[in-house]
Amino acid sequence: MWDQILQFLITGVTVGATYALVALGFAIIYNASDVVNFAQGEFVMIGAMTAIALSAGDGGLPLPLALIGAVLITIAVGILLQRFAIAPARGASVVTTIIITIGASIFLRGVALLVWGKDIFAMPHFSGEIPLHIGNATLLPQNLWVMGGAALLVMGVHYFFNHTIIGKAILACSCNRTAAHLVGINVGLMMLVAYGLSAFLGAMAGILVAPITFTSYDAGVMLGLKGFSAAILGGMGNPMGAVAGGLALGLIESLAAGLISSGYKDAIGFIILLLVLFIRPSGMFGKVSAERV
Amino acid sequence: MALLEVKDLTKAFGGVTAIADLHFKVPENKVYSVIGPNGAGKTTLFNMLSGIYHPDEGSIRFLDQEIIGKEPHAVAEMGLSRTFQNLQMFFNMTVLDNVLVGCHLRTHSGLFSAAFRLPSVIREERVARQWAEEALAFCGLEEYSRQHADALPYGVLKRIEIARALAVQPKLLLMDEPAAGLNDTETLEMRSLIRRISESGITVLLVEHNMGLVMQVSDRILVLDYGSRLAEGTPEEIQNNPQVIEAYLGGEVQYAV
Amino acid sequence: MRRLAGFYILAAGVALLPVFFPDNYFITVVGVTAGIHVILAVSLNLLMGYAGQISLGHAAFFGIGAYTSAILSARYGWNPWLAMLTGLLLTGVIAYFIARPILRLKGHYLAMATLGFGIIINIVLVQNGQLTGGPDGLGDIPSLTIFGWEVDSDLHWYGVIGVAMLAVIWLSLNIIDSRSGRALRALHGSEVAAEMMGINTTTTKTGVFVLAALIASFAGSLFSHQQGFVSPGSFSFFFSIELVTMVVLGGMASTYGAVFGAIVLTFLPELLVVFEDYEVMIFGAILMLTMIFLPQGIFVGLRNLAYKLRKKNATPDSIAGKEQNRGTA
Amino acid sequence: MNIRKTMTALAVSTLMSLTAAQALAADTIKVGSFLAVTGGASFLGDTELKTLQMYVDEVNAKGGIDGMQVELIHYDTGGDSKKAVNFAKRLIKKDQVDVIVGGSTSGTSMAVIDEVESEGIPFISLAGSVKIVEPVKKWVFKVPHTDRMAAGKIFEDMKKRGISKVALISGDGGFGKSGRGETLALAPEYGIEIVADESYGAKDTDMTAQLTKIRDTDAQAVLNFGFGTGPAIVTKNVRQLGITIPLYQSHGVASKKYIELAGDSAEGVRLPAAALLVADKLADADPQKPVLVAYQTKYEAAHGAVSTFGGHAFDGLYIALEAIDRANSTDKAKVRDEIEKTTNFIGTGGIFNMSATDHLGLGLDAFKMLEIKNGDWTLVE
Amino acid sequence: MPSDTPLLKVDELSSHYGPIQALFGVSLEVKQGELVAIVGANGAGKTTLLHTLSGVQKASGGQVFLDTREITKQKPHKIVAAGVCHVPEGRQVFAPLSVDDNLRLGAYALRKEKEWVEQELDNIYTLFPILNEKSAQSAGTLSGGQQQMLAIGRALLGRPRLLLLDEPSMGLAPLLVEEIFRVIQSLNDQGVTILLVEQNARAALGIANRGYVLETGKVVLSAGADELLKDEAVRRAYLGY
Repeated sequence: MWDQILQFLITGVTVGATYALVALGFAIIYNASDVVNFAQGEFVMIGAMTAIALSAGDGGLPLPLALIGAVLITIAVGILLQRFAIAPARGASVVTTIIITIGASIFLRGVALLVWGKDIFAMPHFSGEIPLHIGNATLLPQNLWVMGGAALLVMGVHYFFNHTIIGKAILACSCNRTAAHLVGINVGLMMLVAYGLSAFLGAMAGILVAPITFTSYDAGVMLGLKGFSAAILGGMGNPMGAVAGGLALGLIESLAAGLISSGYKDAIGFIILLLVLFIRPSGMFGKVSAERV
Repeated sequence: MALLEVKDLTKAFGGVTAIADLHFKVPENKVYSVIGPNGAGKTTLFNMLSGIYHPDEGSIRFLDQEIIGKEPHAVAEMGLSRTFQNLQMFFNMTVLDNVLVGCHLRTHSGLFSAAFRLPSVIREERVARQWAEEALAFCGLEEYSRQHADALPYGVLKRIEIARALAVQPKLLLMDEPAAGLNDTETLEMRSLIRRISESGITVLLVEHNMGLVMQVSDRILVLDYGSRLAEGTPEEIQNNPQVIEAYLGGEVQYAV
Repeated sequence: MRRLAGFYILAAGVALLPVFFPDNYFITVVGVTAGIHVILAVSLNLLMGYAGQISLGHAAFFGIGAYTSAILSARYGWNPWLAMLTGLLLTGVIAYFIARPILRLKGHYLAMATLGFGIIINIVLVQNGQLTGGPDGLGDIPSLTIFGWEVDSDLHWYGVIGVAMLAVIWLSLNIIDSRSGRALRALHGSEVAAEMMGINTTTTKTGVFVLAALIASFAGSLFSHQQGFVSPGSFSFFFSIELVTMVVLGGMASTYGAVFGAIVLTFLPELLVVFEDYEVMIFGAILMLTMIFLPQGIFVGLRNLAYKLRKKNATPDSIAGKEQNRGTA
Repeated sequence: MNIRKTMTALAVSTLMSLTAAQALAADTIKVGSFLAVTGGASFLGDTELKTLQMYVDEVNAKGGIDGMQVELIHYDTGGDSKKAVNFAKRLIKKDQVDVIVGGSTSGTSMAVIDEVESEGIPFISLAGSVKIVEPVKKWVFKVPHTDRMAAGKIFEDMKKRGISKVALISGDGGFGKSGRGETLALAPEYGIEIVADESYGAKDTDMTAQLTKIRDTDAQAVLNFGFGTGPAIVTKNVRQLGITIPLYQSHGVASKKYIELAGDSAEGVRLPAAALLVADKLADADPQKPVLVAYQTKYEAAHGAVSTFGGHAFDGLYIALEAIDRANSTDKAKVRDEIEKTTNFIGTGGIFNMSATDHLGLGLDAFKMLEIKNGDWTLVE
Repeated sequence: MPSDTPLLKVDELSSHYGPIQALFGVSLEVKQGELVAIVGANGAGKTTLLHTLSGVQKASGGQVFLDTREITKQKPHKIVAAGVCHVPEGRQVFAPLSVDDNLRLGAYALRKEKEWVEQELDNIYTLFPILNEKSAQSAGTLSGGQQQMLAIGRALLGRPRLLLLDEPSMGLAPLLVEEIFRVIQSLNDQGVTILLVEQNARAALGIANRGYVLETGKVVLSAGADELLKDEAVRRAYLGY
């Protein structure tokens, strides 16, 4: 029984780490620009797909180079998205921006479909596939890559926002745009940085999990949805809350699949999410905002 | 008789006291003004009177009934209406529709009868429209009735908010800075409008920065400073109260009037 | 009669099209789908466009109606009308109970909660195979019979859906231009001000949520009996998002905008089929570009533009859309 | 499709959209198709469409059927049954096709049955579920092996290996659910006990939770019904968890892609599949061999590794075209009758013998039991 | 001491807030080293004027010159980099960030000049010892007066040639108002050119060289501070006699 639970926890943390990275991407963009970027899942897909495409075949790049290339391309996509789809629509209503980002996600999926077709692709594991044992529970080296990579990235993001002037400048934009302008921060540039950072996290998530989960042109849809759920669960606008939300969602799903019903595990995840929202309308760690009249 | 009676009212936001131990009475059929420097807690007070915020302590009795704990729509139903410092127009509607919303409590047709547009609905619409047009006429807004709210000048919007609040047929009307942002002519119009409202038998509770207006229309004035009562009295008393002058015009009293 | 002028033009169009094209695929087949989409979009627009409560789970109510009709009439041999009525009841009850907690949420949290609700319902449809037929769906759903006349051809269905659609549009136009409709729009414009006018925003929101759900359920039942087959894929969250897109693309807070959006988004994929692999990309691009350049939606955006051209200085950009022809009844 | 063709098609469809029925071209045979070319089941629809296009071109290059050219009209359903119904109507009413070969998924196939039955048009489905032809519907046929046959074939093999306790895990999609249903229904007949019944979502990325539960049962084998990435992840997770009992997959993974994705973990996995996958390993005397090798060669020259799904499209197309040939007409009733009379048709899926009571015409022997060894299919004797 | 060269010259500036015109051709000048006050009642357009000067709000007509360089259409961060630093109405500190971070963000445009920033930071901490004491706390926890000091300090770290101050006394206790005004005065004495917008006309004109009276988006009066203080028009605008 405890072995089982340990296994569920390992699974939950791995899946949750992926969700956490996607959720973190959501939170960063939301914080910086009040936009929920429904194309966040597509960053994950593009990261994984370009990494595979760049490394594939005889003329392909060595894996590390391919990964760097993939990350750079994804960041470029994120920046282009901000520049040409989000920035022109500044001031639009919540629903309008939702539809724009949904349109962007469909568009990116369509492009991926044209470029890579409908095939499912696999990526080699970074360091072999020999399972490691913890008691009766097992995990793959790649699970450690996912967990460790996610942990490093989260810490990196934390450092970026707490200890660098650019990171603080983005935070300043998100808490008071006018004041940010007034202290001389180039707010437009900061938006690009935020989208680039978010795309970077998406690409990293895609690259880390692709060896385990495979990838295809439509792999971003479900991850985007789960990441959004996680960000909401943790409380939109609180990056570390989003990370916690991601881990929580991964664990809930894994434990629900193992202990209750695998068919209803997603439903259970969403029911818990709804219950959390009913009790705390702004998520687990979200700020309760007082409405000004 | 006091229409509204506030006792021991206290409200703090995250440790900062916005209103402290406040008490006052608003007599019926009078214009009662609340003044005070920016940040003195006037809007917070209004929000508590209208049920939007709940105070930490104290009581608010309107028509001898406790307001605290009631939701704003229930407070409105008791006969209290208000306007807002930052316009709260329904910008997605025409002027007439805005004021028609004010007739909500005086009409009764439900979703079902409205969906099928039963004769009773058509009749009620006609009557409500008449009321709304009366309220618009009262505020001198007949010409704007068909226009969309988002296309109108600020001063007009301010008056539409008043017409909308009047359509509720309130016993007490709270006006939150009706003259803010108005030019001289508009302020004059506002003054006469407030007088007309008062003459029509509605008690007015006014928050305003424009002292000229306040002094001219008020029967009594309450001065707030840091959420507490600084002074209360007739306009003359207030104008000559040294504490008020200092609170208002700043520390250097050598220019005192 | 100016109030309903647009409606009469629309009704005439709906009535005349099959006279000229009695057996045209785009009229009697896609037209029927478009009609159902119009009903759904108009109902969602009441909730989203007018009352300002975003819902990414509207397909769930469509599905509850469709499946109740399907299960009761196909599996248990109920009269389709009775099945439809039961579907409405069930939807009403569910909508009523989730409305209060869900509508306390705002913005993206509300979007997430409705989306989650939609997904939960979809999972239930997929997992309860004995009852719902699971992901492969449920077939042999009987058609509707109206006073002994069986609705058994595309043209007949065109008539039935056309009438239902017009009825829903009519109801929506009536509601919007009434005390209740103004209450809806008011709470969108400013919730505090609406409260101060004596509108109980909580019950008003609940009311419109339930109403929108009921109309969606009605559309679901019609869909179910018209198709003769239902499967969970037709009620997925993708479809919910498609519905939101219809409302937004046409123009929020305009019944005609919703009608327009539904029709465009039903026909667009039919026309994009020829682009094959490019279809997905083109669709995404159209969606994005429309919202960037006409953030108020195509219908409302173009109408406002037309206003502007007609009288130079009137009607600057509106915050929400505007419904024209709001004259006296 | 090249640009010019696309532009023409667009122009035509816009122009024709509001005019009444298109003029009938008497000298063409119109084959209609609706396939899940995009979406979750695209790996079915994609290869099916490529096969149909390839062979329609070939038939036309050889002079057509009875001098008539064959025209293929196809639509992408994305796996959505709602779209399938409308496209079926579009094929029948607007395009006025003579026969429909399509329906990649069971859901989309089931959805159009009402329509084809009431309109009276021969429809050959390319989907798996046995419910499509059972009970027999007048106008509906299908060519792929059923999930019931797959379950039967697997149970046969299990019995030979002395396995009686099986842990089932299946995908949440139509294929997995339907396979699960047939497995559960058929197990008692073979004296097999299902000791676990787990499932996973189509886009799930990790099934270790479900498999951990399975590991702690006394199952002697794991059976997975599903398609897409799911089965490959299941295969990898099984190995990761150190589960050593045999793993069976369904015919849903019958493409090289599965081996490629699952890699070494796929070693020893067994699955029932059409002979197409092992065409080169068949005995030369096998009547199917020439057909299979020809299809494989042609397909792989153009598009890469074959899967059995494309083969179903081949079978469906030729059964339809041969029936039209035999009927000497495109009269729908006559074509239907001829399809029903299909005997000894050697296809990629097996040798078809249809009848008034059997609109599939394949027996269990049409399935081969395969095992993956050294990254390739091998026949289990 | 004030010199004769205008550091800031505003010429016929107009601005719209949505459909509402807020400024109607405002013209004014601030000379090098001057402390100029703009007084006027609520809603007169004072804040809009400052926002338009610092580029946050778009001008719909007219021109703004810093020295002789036109800055009317410049992006806000360029204007800040040119030396116009703005202390906004209501402080608008970055509430979740620490006091120290807030100050450092004030030097965002000068972040490369590390030494200067550290030195200026020390100066600010000496000027406002309370900020030093609370440097690690989040700005949102400060009292109103401390936030005002923070906002001024933040603007000073932008190395202002022209400091725009918007209602520094708003919501502050009289003692604090006095202190803030003392600080403003001493900044000006140290040579910082200041444009001060205030509702508290007495305090503002008490320390200013010159003043402008703004009413409904127009300059209605401009004169030396002492004259304005005695002018009936000013008093009427505020007290309504």
